[in-house]
Amino acid sequence: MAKMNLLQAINSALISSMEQDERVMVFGEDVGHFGGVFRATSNLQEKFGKGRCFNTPLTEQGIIGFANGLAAQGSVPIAEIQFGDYIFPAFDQIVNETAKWRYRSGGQFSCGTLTIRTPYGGGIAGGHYHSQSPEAFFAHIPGMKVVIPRNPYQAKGLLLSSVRDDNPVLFMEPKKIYRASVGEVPETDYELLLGKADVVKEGTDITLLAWGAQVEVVEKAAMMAEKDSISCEIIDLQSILPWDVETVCESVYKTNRLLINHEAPLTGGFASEIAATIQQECFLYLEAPIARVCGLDTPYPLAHEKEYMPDHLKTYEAIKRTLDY
Amino acid sequence: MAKMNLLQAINSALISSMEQDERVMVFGEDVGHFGGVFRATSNLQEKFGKGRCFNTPLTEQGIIGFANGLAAQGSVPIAEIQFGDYIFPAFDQIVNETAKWRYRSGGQFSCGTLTIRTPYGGGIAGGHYHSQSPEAFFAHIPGMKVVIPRNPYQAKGLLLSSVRDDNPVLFMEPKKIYRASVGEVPETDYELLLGKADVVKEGTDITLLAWGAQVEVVEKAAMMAEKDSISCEIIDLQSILPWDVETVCESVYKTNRLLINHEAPLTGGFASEIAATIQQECFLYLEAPIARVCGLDTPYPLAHEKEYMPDHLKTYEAIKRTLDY
Amino acid sequence: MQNKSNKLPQERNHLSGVEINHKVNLIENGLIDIPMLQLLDEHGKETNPKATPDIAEGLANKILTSMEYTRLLDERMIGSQRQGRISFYLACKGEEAAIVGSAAALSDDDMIMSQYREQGALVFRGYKTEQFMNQMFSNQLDPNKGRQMPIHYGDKALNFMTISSPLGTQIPQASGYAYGQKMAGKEAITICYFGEGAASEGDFHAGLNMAAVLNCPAIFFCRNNGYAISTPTEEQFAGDGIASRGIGYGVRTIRVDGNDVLAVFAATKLAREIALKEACPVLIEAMTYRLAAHSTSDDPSGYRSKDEEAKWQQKDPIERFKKWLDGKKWLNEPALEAYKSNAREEILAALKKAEQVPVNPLEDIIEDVYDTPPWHLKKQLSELQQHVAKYPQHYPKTSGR
Amino acid sequence: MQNKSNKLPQERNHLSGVEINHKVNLIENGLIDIPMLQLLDEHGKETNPKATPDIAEGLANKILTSMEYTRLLDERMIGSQRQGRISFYLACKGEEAAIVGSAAALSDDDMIMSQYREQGALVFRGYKTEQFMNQMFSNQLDPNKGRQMPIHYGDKALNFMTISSPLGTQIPQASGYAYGQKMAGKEAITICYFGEGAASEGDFHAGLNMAAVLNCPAIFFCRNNGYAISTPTEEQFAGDGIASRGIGYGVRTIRVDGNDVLAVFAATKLAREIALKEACPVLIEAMTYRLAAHSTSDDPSGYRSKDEEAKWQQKDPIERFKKWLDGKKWLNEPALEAYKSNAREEILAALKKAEQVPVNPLEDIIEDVYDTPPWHLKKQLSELQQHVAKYPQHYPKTSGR
Ligand SMILES: Cc1ncc(C[n+]2csc(CCOP(=O)(O)OP(=O)(O)O)c2C)c(N)n1
Ligand SMILES: Cc1ncc(C[n+]2csc(CCOP(=O)(O)OP(=O)(O)O)c2C)c(N)n1
Ligand SMILES: [Mg+2]
Ligand SMILES: [Mg+2]
Repeated sequence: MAKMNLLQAINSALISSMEQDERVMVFGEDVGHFGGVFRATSNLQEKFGKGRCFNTPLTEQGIIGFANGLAAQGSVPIAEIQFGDYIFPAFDQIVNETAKWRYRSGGQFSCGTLTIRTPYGGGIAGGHYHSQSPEAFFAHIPGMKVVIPRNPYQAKGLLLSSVRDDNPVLFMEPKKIYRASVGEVPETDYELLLGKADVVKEGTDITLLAWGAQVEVVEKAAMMAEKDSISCEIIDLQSILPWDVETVCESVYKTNRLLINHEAPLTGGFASEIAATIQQECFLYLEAPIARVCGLDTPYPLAHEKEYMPDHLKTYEAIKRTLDY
Repeated sequence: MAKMNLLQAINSALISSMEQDERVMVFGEDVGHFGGVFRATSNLQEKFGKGRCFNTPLTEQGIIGFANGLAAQGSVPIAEIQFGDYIFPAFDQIVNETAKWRYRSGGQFSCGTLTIRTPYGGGIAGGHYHSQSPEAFFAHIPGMKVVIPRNPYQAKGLLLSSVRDDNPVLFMEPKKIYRASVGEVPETDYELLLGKADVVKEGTDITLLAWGAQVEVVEKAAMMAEKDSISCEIIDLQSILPWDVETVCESVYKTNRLLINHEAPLTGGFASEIAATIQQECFLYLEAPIARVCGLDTPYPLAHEKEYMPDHLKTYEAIKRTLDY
Repeated sequence: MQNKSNKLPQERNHLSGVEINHKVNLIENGLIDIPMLQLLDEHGKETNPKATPDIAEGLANKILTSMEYTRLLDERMIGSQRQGRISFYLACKGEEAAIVGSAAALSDDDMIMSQYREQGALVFRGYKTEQFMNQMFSNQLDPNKGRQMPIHYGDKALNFMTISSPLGTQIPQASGYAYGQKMAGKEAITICYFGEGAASEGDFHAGLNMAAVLNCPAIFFCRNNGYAISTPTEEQFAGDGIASRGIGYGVRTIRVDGNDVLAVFAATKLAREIALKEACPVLIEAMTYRLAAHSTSDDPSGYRSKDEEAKWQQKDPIERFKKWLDGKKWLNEPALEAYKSNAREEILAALKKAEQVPVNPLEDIIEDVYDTPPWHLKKQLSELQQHVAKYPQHYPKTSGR
Repeated sequence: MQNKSNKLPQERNHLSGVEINHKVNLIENGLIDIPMLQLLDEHGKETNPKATPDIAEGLANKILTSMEYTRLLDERMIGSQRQGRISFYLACKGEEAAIVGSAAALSDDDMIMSQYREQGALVFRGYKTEQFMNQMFSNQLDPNKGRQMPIHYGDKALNFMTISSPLGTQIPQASGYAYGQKMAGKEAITICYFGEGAASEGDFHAGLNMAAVLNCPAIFFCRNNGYAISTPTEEQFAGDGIASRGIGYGVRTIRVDGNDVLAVFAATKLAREIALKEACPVLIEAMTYRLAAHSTSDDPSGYRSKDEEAKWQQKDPIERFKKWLDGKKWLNEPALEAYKSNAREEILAALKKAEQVPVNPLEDIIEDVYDTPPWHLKKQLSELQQHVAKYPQHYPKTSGR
């Protein structure tokens, strides 16, 4: 075990997978010699050579197009999109190509080996274009997996699983806690199951569901609620697609209440899918409407970032409203 | 009044808006001399000249990028994307540019005059790439409006409103019924309100919600259900973003049951947003879970198109399940 | 040239190699005119016998029959679309030399990533009539499992990537595929076919530039056939075709007469050698003409004249090649006629057979979305199965199985 | 050239004008080398006095002070980012001639669509110190309402489009804007600035090609400054810079020494005239160097040498221009020093003032998403207002208002 921050955990996972499988290649804007603007790919070029870790020209559609072809060929590409906000030029390559490749060819060819890494989320004074949380766009794409870690331990284990999973995975990294989140991480190789939620804390009165950096936020809200004698169960979804309905349902059968928190705008955010499914699966168990505490339906505003964010106070208030319903 | 099919109604709206405002320009792949692959833009180049109706090179990101600039300049662009399946290369220009232009400039500049037209949906043996219903992707973009007509009368009125509305509108046309849907359409200019749902049929036992070509499908299911003495209220949402929560809530207050039908895959489809909102707003009124009858979470499969579709039988079965809950 | 600089990185200077001038001149269109390689003129005469590629009689005949077969298949399938037997078809007519000529210059290990009008390459590689039919009838014998529209072939054994409708997407993919071949130490390249219309997509730019910078052994083969559906080239680009763009990317480039098999073959052969030897991309622009409608959904009389079509009919690539073969005494007309009538029958028979074969069973609807179906797809399938069982008459293709 | 064809459409032939050759030659990189226009050498000497543009003393001094001001602003703002007063800054240092020289050749009616490193153009247009500050402090006096990171300026009155971070998106937008200007009969063009890195985006391809085909009066001005963050040009492209791509689009093109104000000014002036007169785009590639870090988040020592920086320091565009002014006896050193110390004070004072100005009131969070806020935004605002009222201490920027 070693103390690592989230970036170091990612770097460690990349090294592990490149050592273990020489088909693994890491590329993207500035990821080569420089090691990426956040330094997640530090030292990889030095260690594994320019052939396996390299800068690409500045074109996200090209990066993912290239990665798709490379994956179809049988290599194991790990492509970085410098910011989640800049993944949209690659949206066509992801929706129409990455995700449909296996299906359209009847399983003859696939992009299963592809992993796309990208930092996402706000709280860093980044304004519209360095703050977005675009997971819901990708959760509506059959064929993709979407994974989001909340701490270094998860980051390494989930990234290693994502790289080895035979499906294309979008691995979204909560950049706000890249350095702030520090924890014990095994130096050895290990994997964490994709598609499984993590019950962070057990409780009896309400289930709080979040992912990535927002898990901390709901933890803080839960602490406030405990003072009012409200016992919160906290679940980190970890995998957005496919997601772990079973774990969430089991929790809601017990707590009879559900609150979902995400940074992305409310309308059409992934909380809507969770709410729609859970009201279906747990209809007779629900004692209050499922609450969504989310970003506003606006672009991410710099000056009002604090006000925009679904913070612990908004979450706490929604917990109380749900309990009082 | 004249009998028109959906395409003719669109053509009529385009002519009307081009006659009335010379800042209006229509462009896209093959829309010029040829009049578009579906002939929605027939005769426009002849009538209004090559400057105002023209072919573009084959680049969707370019078409929308160009349209954004043209809108910001003060012209009134109506850009066509030949198939909804091919809108994704323009996704970045839409998410990051069109939709955020006004907000980021504090209202100094905007793309408010932009309308994007695109045919969408299945049922035409089009397979993965001529069948998609991508509305949910756009419903998660603050700043956009998304509008879908179900018949020629709506098509003309809603398109004229979309062109004149001072917000960017994605206008999605159900191509399956381009020619099949025929009805009386005023030859004069008229507008229909954006953001309003249309109550197609009143009923008391369950609310059926759909849009575009699927309205017909739920109508057919409703007719089957009537035979079982189930009285269905049918609502055509018409505007996906912003959507008319009020009309839907009022209906659900009365019927206590809601079923939503759309062709797009279930997970993360727009039915999830509707279900999430309605379970919140109508919690105490709901006598059964909100049902979603949607496409499967697969790419749109040619060989199994019939099986994939959320057809009237699946809808009818879901109505019964909901009533029997 | 800056990219050829051998200087150490710390001495890098992105001006090295740039000359200086002192007059305010704009460079204009036409600074360079890229000529078109023709080795066989419209009368079937060799223009420069020394440059005629070395093609043995067997190969020459295989090229000819592949072109002929492609045209026969096109004719028959257009017909069966008209009869309502298949929903859609898209013909290669007029472009057979560009496709077959280039495919013939490849090795079987080379990956082919095509746009959709390149069935001739599949024919040359040995794709069987029944394979064509199984794809076009979306039946359960098609390894692509009938999930896409007709003409979206794909065959792993023949190194022919399953076709995808969105235009241009295969271009950066080809760069990546080729990079992977190089890294894996394969003696193989990737060829990527696309139309001059698709070359307007952003993916073209990304793909060519990345291939050049990342030294990908790929051939980018543009079929400039004059139209993108109804859009003529002058509304597609204002430069000198697609070839002139190669220079901008630092990609070696050649323009060929796409109706001249010999020129196409020679250019592709050279391109392949260089791509492999120097690990670099090559761009080929084949000037040709789509003699057919864009697809069975299209009627070209709305946007071009019969006259224009007739002019290009004169340049028919098959006729031209036959004249050359004839000159070499390699053309055996009776044998060719026998081959053609045999092929016609084979096509018809295979068509009749393929249309009887059922589509994939219902379970397959959720296969291949992921490597194994996750819980939600299993749930959706089981609901669907129950539903189909309840209304078997409504889902005739899958209910009885 | 095919696009210049005057033939009737039915006689269109996409081969007309293409020459034929008979040798299998690949066109290689280096077929054309695009020279770089320099009118003022590194010692401040005119290279070709006849070609020196006609710049009056007043304009020359405005250019100089705009460059000097830009550099002062950069220095001060980098400092205040280090002090934690603003979150982010991005300097123009080294590229002042490219930006100010080109902006000076425009008319005030021309639209400027910039990438982010073109504050010099705003300075030249008359953007005030307090305007810079209000934007950078995201305060309520900024007409952009403080919604974007520092340096995302925008000013309708000065025809300067609000900057957007995603790279390359402004390129096809500029084509559309210019098309609109032409259709509206405006005597104005659009200039679009971007880096050589951004030119790798698909939007570049789409924008240039569309501008050429649709005859858009736009200047595409590429600042080739050697790097895209850490990525050197040789990992960005393999061709001859960005200029070589112009030919492929049929866009008139010129490469200039970006550290030479006179060359930049002359080229831009000519480009503007032609763009307007002939309704066509022009591509300018300015060869320059980013003397500063990419932004305050970057440390270039990780990817380039001090030596290389020092070499480019020698080509400082401001010094070079001053030598020319001096030669013309137009340089008044004491006046310049006074201007600079005055500017420094003004910047500091404006900064202090701007950082005191509050952000926009809470209501503004939902404004400008649409022309008027729809029901759901109104609802979200009212919930937010109640929430902020309940926890005022937690939202200090907006609660007290
Ligand atoms: C991204 C995308 N946009 C639009 C289309 C619709 N479309 C299909 S073929 C075609 C024209 C292609 O022309 P070209 O590339 O020249 O190929 P050709 O048909 O001439 O062989 C168009 C616009 C598509 N398939 N994909
Ligand atoms: C679409 C997109 N991808 C990535 C980024 C992140 N990014 C910001 S600046 C930059 C480098 C730009 O280089 P260049 O265009 O050469 O401009 P310069 O900084 O040299 O002026 C990158 C990669 C971005 N802003 N937008
Ligand atoms: Mg074509
Ligand atoms: Mg640069």
